[in-house]
Amino acid sequence: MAEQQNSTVSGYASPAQIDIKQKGKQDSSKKNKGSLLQTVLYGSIIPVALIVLWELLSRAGVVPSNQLPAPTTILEKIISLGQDGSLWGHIWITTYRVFAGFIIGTVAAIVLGAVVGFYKKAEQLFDPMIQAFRSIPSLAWVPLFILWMGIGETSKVVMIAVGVFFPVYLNIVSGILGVDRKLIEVGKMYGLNTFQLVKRIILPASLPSFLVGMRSGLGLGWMFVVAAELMGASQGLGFLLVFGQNMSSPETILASIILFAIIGKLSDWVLKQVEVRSLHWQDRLEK
Amino acid sequence: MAEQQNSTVSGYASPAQIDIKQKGKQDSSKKNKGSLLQTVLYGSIIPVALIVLWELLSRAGVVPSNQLPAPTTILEKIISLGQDGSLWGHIWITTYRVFAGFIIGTVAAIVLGAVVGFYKKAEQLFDPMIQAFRSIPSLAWVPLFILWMGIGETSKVVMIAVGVFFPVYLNIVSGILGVDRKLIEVGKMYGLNTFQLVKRIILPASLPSFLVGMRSGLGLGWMFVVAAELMGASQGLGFLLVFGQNMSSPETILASIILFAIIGKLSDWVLKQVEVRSLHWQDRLEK
Amino acid sequence: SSDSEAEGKPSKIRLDYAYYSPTSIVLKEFGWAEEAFEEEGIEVEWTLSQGSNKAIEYLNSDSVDFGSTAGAAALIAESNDVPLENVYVYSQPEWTALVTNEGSGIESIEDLKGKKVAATLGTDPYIFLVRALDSVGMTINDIELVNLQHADGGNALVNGDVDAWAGLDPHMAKHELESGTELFFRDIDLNTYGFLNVREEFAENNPEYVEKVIEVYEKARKWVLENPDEAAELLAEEADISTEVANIQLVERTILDNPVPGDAHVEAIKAAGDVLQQAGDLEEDDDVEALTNELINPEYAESVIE
Amino acid sequence: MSLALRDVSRTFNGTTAVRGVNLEVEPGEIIGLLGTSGCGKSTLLRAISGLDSEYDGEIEINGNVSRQIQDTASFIFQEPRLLPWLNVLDNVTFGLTGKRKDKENRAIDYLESVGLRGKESLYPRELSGGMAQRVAIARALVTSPEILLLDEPFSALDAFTKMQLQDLLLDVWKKYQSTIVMVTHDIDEAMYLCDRVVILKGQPGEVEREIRVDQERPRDRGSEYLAHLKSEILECLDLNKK
Amino acid sequence: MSLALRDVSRTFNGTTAVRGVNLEVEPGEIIGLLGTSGCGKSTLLRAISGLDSEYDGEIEINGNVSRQIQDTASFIFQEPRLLPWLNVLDNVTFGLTGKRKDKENRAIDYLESVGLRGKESLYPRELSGGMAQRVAIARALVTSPEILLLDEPFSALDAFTKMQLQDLLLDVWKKYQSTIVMVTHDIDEAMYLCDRVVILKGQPGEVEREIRVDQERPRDRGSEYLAHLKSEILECLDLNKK
Ligand SMILES: Nc1ncnc2c1ncn2[C@@H]1O[C@H](COP(=O)(O)OP(=O)(O)OP(=O)(O)O)[C@@H](O)[C@H]1O
Ligand SMILES: Nc1ncnc2c1ncn2[C@@H]1O[C@H](COP(=O)(O)OP(=O)(O)OP(=O)(O)O)[C@@H](O)[C@H]1O
Ligand SMILES: [Mg+2]
Ligand SMILES: [Mg+2]
Repeated sequence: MAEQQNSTVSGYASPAQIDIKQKGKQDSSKKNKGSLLQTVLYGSIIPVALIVLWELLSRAGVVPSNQLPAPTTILEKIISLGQDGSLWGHIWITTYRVFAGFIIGTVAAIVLGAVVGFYKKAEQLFDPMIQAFRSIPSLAWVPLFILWMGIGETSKVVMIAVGVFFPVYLNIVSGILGVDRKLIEVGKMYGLNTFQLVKRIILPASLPSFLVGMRSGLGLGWMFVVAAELMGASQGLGFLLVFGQNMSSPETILASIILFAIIGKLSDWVLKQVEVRSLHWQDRLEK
Repeated sequence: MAEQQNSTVSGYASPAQIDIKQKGKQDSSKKNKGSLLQTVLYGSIIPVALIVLWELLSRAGVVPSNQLPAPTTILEKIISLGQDGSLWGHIWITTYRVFAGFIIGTVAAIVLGAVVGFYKKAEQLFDPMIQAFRSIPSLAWVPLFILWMGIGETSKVVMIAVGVFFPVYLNIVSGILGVDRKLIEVGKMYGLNTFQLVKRIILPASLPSFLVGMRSGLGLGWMFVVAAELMGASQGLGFLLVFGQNMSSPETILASIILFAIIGKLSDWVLKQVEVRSLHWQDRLEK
Repeated sequence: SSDSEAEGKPSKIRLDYAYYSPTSIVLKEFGWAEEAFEEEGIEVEWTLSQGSNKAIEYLNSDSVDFGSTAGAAALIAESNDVPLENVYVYSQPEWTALVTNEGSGIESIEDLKGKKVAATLGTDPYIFLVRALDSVGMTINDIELVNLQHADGGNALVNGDVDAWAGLDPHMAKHELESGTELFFRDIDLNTYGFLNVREEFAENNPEYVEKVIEVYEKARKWVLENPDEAAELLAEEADISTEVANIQLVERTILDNPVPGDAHVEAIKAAGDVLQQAGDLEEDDDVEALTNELINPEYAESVIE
Repeated sequence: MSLALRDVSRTFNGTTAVRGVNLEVEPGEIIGLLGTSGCGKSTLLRAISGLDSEYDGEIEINGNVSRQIQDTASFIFQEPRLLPWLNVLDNVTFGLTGKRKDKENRAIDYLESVGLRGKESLYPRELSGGMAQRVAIARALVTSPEILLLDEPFSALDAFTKMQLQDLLLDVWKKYQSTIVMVTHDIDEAMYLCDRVVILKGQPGEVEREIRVDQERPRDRGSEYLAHLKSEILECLDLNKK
Repeated sequence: MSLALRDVSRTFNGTTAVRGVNLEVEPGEIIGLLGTSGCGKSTLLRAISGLDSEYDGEIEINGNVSRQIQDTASFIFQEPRLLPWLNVLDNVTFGLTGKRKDKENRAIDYLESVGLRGKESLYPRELSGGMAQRVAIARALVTSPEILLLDEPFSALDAFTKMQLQDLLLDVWKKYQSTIVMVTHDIDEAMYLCDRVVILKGQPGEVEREIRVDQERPRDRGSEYLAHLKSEILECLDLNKK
């Protein structure tokens, strides 16, 4: 009997079957390409509409150009920055700082978050202080960081890491607390030690929360760039922004804002792809 | 037969039974009080140790007092602010702004998050732009907000709302996407319309994620206070911080940092209590 | 807003005050502006400017009618089409100088060659630094500029992160007193004055009220001249700085002699503009002279004061 | 309500789970679905309920072809699917509308019937497997549905409780004349409850046989006739595997 | 491995779920736990496994009293509890250590035995209820445990698959001489598999009776002796309710 059933079953995974599956995959990858284009298109509707409206208002003189220059003016500014070569320097150095800070902040948050999420004692010891630090504004850290770490790259990267740390930490702790007891018990039954339990059950199970934390953290990383680049930078998007403010130059301010938005969006898009890929197992409702 | 079993069952819920239950509750409330004290004690160990160390280092002259004054000096500063009455003004106005901004930001995030989490079209239209805005630093908004809303309370509150919005939004969307399809199907089977579905299934199911978002958002609210109070404030903790920086007064800077930490921690504690209370149903592992 | 009044009488006059403009502090403290406008039923609203760039933001966004800035900042704003006019000079301060640590071996501008110097790009100390370098034939490229906010620059100097600092009061005075830093190069003429600016629209609609504001400013200026110690006391209390610092800042390093915008100011601004243009902070095609002339409008002050 | 499936198939990512199912159900009839694990029984119920609309073929309910959710239908899923943030009572009242007091009274009646009176305030995580299943049963029955879709509703219950609940199901059926489609692995249960038993087989699952149980209710669980039918079904299930 | 429960009770928030259970299990014995829903069967298994350590009384395993997790034990829970982020194959290899290739080969053997060969790369959300349960069974058996705790392992399976898996369980038992404690609601199953059947009753649950099944394995499912025992058990369960 058993054999009979098995043969039915393995017929199910016959080469023909596999072909069908692969075809399915090709289809879906084709579909993905189509939908990527579509996604980009849809996503551009509102921004493009806003920009066109803004341009029109500017040209009609409704929005005074000294306050809010037209998009074309800002674009010119960005192009001129690109032509004198400084644009890439600003973008590169800031991206590098955010990236480095993001890595450091995330790793620190994983370690501390896992410990706090897992051990009651650790939670009681560390969590209250971390929560208190969480509401200190980035600008407040500036003088302290200069005092502790000087004005080199270290202080800038650490500043960004601080920004990244908190949301990642918060989401990890809450993700761990939210892991279904039932799954943890499975791990315990198979004799996993704490480290294995974290790695094989708790992290995957709290992955959705963790990934949101990372995306939130990355956003904060970009925000903390300004504070970071108040510490002795002469390049970078945050520098550009503050410089623009000191120089009362709205084009520069808006150019830096737009660069922040674009690069921030791109970096978030990368994380979102990671999210989509690593959460494919979730039993969620298709929209 | 059935009757027989029912009587066993109802014997189970007899007055005696109820007594036992209530006793159980009293016990646990007593336990709670004990553990609150314990929590506070444990949570104070590290901060107190750090402060003592800092005081000692300051007294020994290792830390330059003109850059990092001793804790006692800062305390004196806070007390003197308290005595001339301005302390309460600073605290009150900032708390009010954060609170108002928090409400506005959270409500906006719930509405937009629910729509985006639920409708694919809405996601495609709005999400990309929101994600792009997410990485614009608070300081960058300052000139634009002054331009659009002047320097009154509106612009300050809205600035804080912007800070609160993003993490709440991100967590809501991801929480909604992570809701188990199985539970949503239950709701659909009982003929719930979309609004009811959101209210009765999706919000409760994504509550853990939502609450982390709120806590993250509140933290960001406190951080955005500085940017908010750069817009023509003459009172508030963020004002105090910037004022201290402009006036080269490290006591004032550190006093404001410590006030941020304390009040931020308190406000977070409130949210954490809400979290504990509203997530008691979670089947999580007791630590 | 205040300009909507058809017959040119504003319902409200919005002034700023700033710790770098002691006159404005005195004016606000004694309530003379309120007094002067009360009988006409005009309200006075005060806004704190935490720096020149803030004052310009407020002016630009129609949040204040009068804003106090450094002269160079006003010029930069003018070049960016911010509709403002300089109508009064609230002080000739020596608020910036080049500072170094005691015993650092830096004694003259030439010694800065290759050294790390902190300054805030685009602000008066930065312009001062560039002009100082220029005066000995050096440029900004001969030093290593570290862009730091004023307060952070001072601390960085004391910590040894930088070798010199283009400082700003009150930070500079405070470090002088507390950390023993030294001002190794000072020149009051390379500072660009303190400008009281008015929004052009306000000036056009309410020229007589511009004059009235100048009148009350004059009253305050005279009071400060007569009572320098009390004024320092007042500033110390308001700005939460020590009396010594306030004294250095206000009594030793501020001249309140020449409130009417004139040739001296035009020259200083032009010189600053040229420097900014060389450093690339003003566009190539900006005509500094024209900008300066557009910016400075002595008529109101002249009619009030003489 | 009448129900008809016409050539219903369902394919997941290129793999067909169930193929060409035809079925006509009279109003008030009780249909049993039997079949090996994974042959598509749950998939069929989901298609009927409207939760899954990506099947091929047609499903007609009361003469209307539709792929919408059927809100006159109630579904007992294969897992209890209780809402973890609601206690037992609130889980049972979940599908009801109306005044709070009324809802609760109805719910308490049904909780009594499934033997869970006194457990109203427990949360799902405090329930045993069988208790959770009974809460799910109460939640589905309390809405007095016109169509009842049951996916192994009594699988986690002991023999005694199971019989009680089978009788409860028949009470509800009698009172509301519901049309019932139930998946079960318990052939005795199918014999005791159903008018017709549909046997699915294979992967993809196809209808192998339909067996009519022609006996008035209440039936005698030990009757000769049922025993005979049972052996027939067993044979059909097993022999086809051989 | 031998196993002994001495006066084990478990109380949740003041409500006693199970009381005063005494049980001695010889190495290699198969014990069946029967009882009404909610009488504490799962609670007992959790106590034995060490997952729950807050019971009163003592549990001795191989002569050691301990409240630790028993890692020589395997537990098939009442729900499948598959890890949703692992596919079928990885779920089965979850408890194994060693080289990847070896683990996979062992896992594939067991997947074959539970009739899921070819489904290795499916994710839990793509499985039917019975398939998920079979994956859980494979995951537990593949570790060749010395103690096996089974909580209604075959409840979601059709009669045919169920019999197959019962035989698989006996194979494993024979090969590794595992000590097995299983909860079941299927009396036939208990008769076919167990050396002793323990009947729990009441709320809080207490041991009502122990019935020894004295027949060599493999047993004949249709034997007179078993039928006789079954009616005895049925009587014990039902009459005690009357
Ligand atoms: N975590 C818990 N908190 C509170 N009560 C619990 C908890 N777990 C179980 N119980 C209670 O203990 C009793 C026994 O539960 P248990 O799960 O052991 O039942 P069972 O015999 O396995 O029943 P079933 O056959 O329905 O699975 C039940 O009344 C249940 O409500
Ligand atoms: N969401 C899905 N994605 C891919 N395959 C699926 C999905 N749902 C079900 N299947 C496949 O469809 C087939 C039938 O599943 P179904 O749940 O209908 O089985 P069933 O007859 O209810 O079995 P059981 O008695 O085990 O519950 C299975 O092979 C299963 O793997
Ligand atoms: Mg099924
Ligand atoms: Mg159980």
